[in-house]
Amino acid sequence: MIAKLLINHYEAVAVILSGIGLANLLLQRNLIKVYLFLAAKGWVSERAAPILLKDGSEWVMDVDKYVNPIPAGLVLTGIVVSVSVTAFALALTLRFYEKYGSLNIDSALSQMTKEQEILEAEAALKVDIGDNIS
Amino acid sequence: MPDIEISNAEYYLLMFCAIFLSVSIFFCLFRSALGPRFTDRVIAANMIGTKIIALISVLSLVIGEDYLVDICLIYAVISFIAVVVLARSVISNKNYQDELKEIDA
Amino acid sequence: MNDGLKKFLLDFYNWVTGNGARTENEDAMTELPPVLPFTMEPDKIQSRFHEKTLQERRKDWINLHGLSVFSILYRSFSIITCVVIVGLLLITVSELPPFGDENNPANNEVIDRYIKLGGNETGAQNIVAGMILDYRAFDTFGESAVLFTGAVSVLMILSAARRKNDEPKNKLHSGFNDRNFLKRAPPIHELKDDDAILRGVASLSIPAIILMGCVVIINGHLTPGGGFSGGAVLSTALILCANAYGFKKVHEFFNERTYIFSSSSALLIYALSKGYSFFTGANHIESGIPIGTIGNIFSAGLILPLNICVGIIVAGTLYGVYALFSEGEI
Amino acid sequence: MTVKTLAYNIPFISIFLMMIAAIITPVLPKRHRIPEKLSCICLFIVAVLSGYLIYALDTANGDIAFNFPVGHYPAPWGNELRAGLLEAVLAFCYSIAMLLSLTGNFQSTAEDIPERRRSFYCVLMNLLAASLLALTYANDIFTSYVFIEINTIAACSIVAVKNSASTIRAALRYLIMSLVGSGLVLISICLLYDLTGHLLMQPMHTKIIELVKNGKYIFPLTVSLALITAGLAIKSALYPFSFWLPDAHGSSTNASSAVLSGLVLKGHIFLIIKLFLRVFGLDVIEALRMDKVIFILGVTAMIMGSVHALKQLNIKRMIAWSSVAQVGYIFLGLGLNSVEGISAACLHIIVHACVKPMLFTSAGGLSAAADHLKSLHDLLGTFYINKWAGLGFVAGACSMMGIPGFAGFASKISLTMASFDSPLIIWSLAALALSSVLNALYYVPAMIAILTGTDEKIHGVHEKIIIPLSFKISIGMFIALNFYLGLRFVPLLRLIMRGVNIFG
Repeated sequence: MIAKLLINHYEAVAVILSGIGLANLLLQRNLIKVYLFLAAKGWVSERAAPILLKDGSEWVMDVDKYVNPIPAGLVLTGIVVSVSVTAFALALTLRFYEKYGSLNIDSALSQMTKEQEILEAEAALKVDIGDNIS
Repeated sequence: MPDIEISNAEYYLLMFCAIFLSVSIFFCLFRSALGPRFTDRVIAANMIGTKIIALISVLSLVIGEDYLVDICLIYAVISFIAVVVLARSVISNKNYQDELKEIDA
Repeated sequence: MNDGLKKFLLDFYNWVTGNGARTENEDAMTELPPVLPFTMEPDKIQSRFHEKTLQERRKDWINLHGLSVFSILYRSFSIITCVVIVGLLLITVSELPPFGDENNPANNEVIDRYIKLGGNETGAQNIVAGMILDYRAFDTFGESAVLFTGAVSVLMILSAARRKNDEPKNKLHSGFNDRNFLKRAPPIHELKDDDAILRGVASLSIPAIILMGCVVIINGHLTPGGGFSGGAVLSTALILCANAYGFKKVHEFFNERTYIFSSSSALLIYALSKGYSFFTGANHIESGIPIGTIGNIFSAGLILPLNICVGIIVAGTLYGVYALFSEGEI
Repeated sequence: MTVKTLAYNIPFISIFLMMIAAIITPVLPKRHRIPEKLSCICLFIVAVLSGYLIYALDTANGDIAFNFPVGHYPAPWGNELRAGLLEAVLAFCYSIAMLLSLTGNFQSTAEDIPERRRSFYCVLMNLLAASLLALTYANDIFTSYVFIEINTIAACSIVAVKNSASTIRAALRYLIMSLVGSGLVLISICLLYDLTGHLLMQPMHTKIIELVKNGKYIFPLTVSLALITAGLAIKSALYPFSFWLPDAHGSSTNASSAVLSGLVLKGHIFLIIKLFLRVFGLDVIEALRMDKVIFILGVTAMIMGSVHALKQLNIKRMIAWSSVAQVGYIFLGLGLNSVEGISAACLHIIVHACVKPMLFTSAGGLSAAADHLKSLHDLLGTFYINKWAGLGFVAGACSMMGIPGFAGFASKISLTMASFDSPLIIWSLAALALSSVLNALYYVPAMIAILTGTDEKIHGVHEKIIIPLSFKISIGMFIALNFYLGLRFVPLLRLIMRGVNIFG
């Protein structure tokens, strides 16, 4: 198996890198770091298809002279997709930071529970006052 | 592009250069990650960019493809702008902190 | 209920529960605030002195330890998941067809045609450009749409956010959500120092960068490159301009209106021309778009105008995202 | 060509129409709610066209489905769309449901979203519709991936559009989860391409059959099937991966909740169906034992979704958790791995796409009647304030419980009928029964809550709220659709079954 892995070492490296990306996505509590690794992952997992593009300038239309162009197109699409996803995610993070004052989901979580308590208390207060007045 | 014939000795020289550049990129990476001051990081990042440009040029000689030189040009532009933007944002942040201190004082 | 009353009630509630603003001589205050009948029912007060029920203990325990236990569980679970996935994928990769082999399933009749007939059928010297903008143009159209979606989302989330009157007014809880923790640095264009070196470099290099971007876009069907890469280069010119001369300078010729207008119309031209080509192709009608000779600038049918459109969209979008992040507006 | 020219072009035209609507919306004037009207008109045109497509395919000789090459090049080289009865029915249902949920929430959208954002919101809605249609018709696995990404970004941003802290958080969680999902899908697409050398579905299918027959690359095939199913399952909120859903659907604005819960989940589920039937084929799925996994997950989702919904007090979160349970029904039908099972699953997709937007719309109407409070305790007696919303909620709840005559009954009975031929009959019947009881356990109290009111609420001693005409029309149409599906589902099921038979 190791020998086979060595033959496919491009894919193996790509897979390991994407695994690291995935682990970071799940583990990192800091959102910015999450996105950095995510961008890397999107790009790397595309590499799982072998590419080495050679666009010769001669008009030779022979299969042997060129390498598969489809993965190149897929990589291009993947890069564009990951650019726009990353931009969107960063925008959301910026708003998240403005709302919660932190990039850490955990502390935001406790913040959230406090906020919910306040909301519930306020709602209860409103109901109580309403009952009392009527 | 007229194919540039490279001899064996030149090939080994170029490969040595490539390996040397890759190793030194790693050192720069460490510096940019560890760097105690902000300037260390920025200079390290800039150096990584420069070395990558050199690496790509070496690669274009080894493979014999001239379009890689275009990539060098674009890479140079992007690394320059990256450094400018980093420096700008830090300066503006520093000015802001100074203003805050003035207000406090 | 109007805002004033809401604020009053909230302050009142905070005062009652002790979370409100403290008075200066708090220690001197001996008298307890009166317990209001409707905020704390008598039986509830009594229940405080009872032994804690099981449910209450559980709740307390969760309040104390819940987060850390959750995070430990979550961490171990995600590490296990990732290791399992990576292991599976490694085994998979070892069984994949060997890298770089000519007899791989991927080297089949599809690639054959792309490479053998691609030049004559699309007129593009660059096979990749021919493939993504002619054979599989629908994917690329979708890809531009992804970029457009991303740009619209970022614009929607960031640009409108700083305006105070945008917040919905009739929502009960909107007051709570407006906590603005972020102390933003001032926008870059307000910098006082005026950087002579940077301006000199910028005035020299911006025309060169723009030229380079245009070359990459226009030669997209001949050499590696094309709309996406050329657009990225053009956007760096804009970003450099904004950094050297300030955003106000860029604002004079490129603001949100021009951005929306240019990218919408470029995408519209793209969609309509490609739609025409799709439509005629599917219905077996002659489209009448000349292919030209391979290797000329004016060749490859629609690929050149499509590359220009894509370049405009990408340049605008990348600059727009940068400006939104650093300025809050384009 | 056996179909008429217009019908032949409909799949392409409908995707393109929504795209162009999305592209020109930002430059349109924002006043008089022109962007929203444009979306509604385009959706209506798409609905009419899809209806015509159903008619054309239904009356054509024999069971036909056709391929539409997008561009000048035939199958393995260019992109392709493929349309059959099933796709046409789904496209019709999507466009109708989206149209009704947009018109029904016309007012609440205006209240929740400032005018400046509304035009962008319409762009995203149009893109969402286009991507759903493209996911329905696409015959190319990479095109599907591109449109999945459009779908993800648009869906996350219509959650975040309300710009409150909770929606931002929900959108972030949603985004992270769906990015994991699309990462898995992408890896799996790369693997599949490496193994088969094709991106189009039919050539891929022949290649996969060949590989399985020769016993080559079985393990990579299994892994890629598992990964792509897992990725799409995360995006379609199958139970263990569904914890992002209640936040995202419960806190966003009503129109977003309705569209997300009713349609966006279904787009990904339909892609799984397409993958199973068209790319891998039922035999391969059975040989790789994927159907059992799907069945077990479906049953778990049916029960756990309801159990979670039982705990909720917030009405929108309750409905959102109920979506998780309903997704479980669809996966149960898929796990039966037969034509009947998949037809029943498709019927349930349609039923749920018609009922869930109605529930969200009317829940929004009810909570607007209770001063925008959403807890069940606050909704006491709101039926008498906004009778249209109340009626809609009652009809939707009855449908979800599977009371005969309502839409939910149709899909439940067809799932039951489908499971008779399956070896898993006992399990599936038990799960259906248990889940129905659980559904009733939380929908009945909610109905009781909105129907029991204090005297002043019943006798109208409260401030009158004006129910806009669009809301009435939308709820009325939804209720009519509901009854139509519940009473006359047999021809529809037959149509779907014909569609599934020619789907592969």
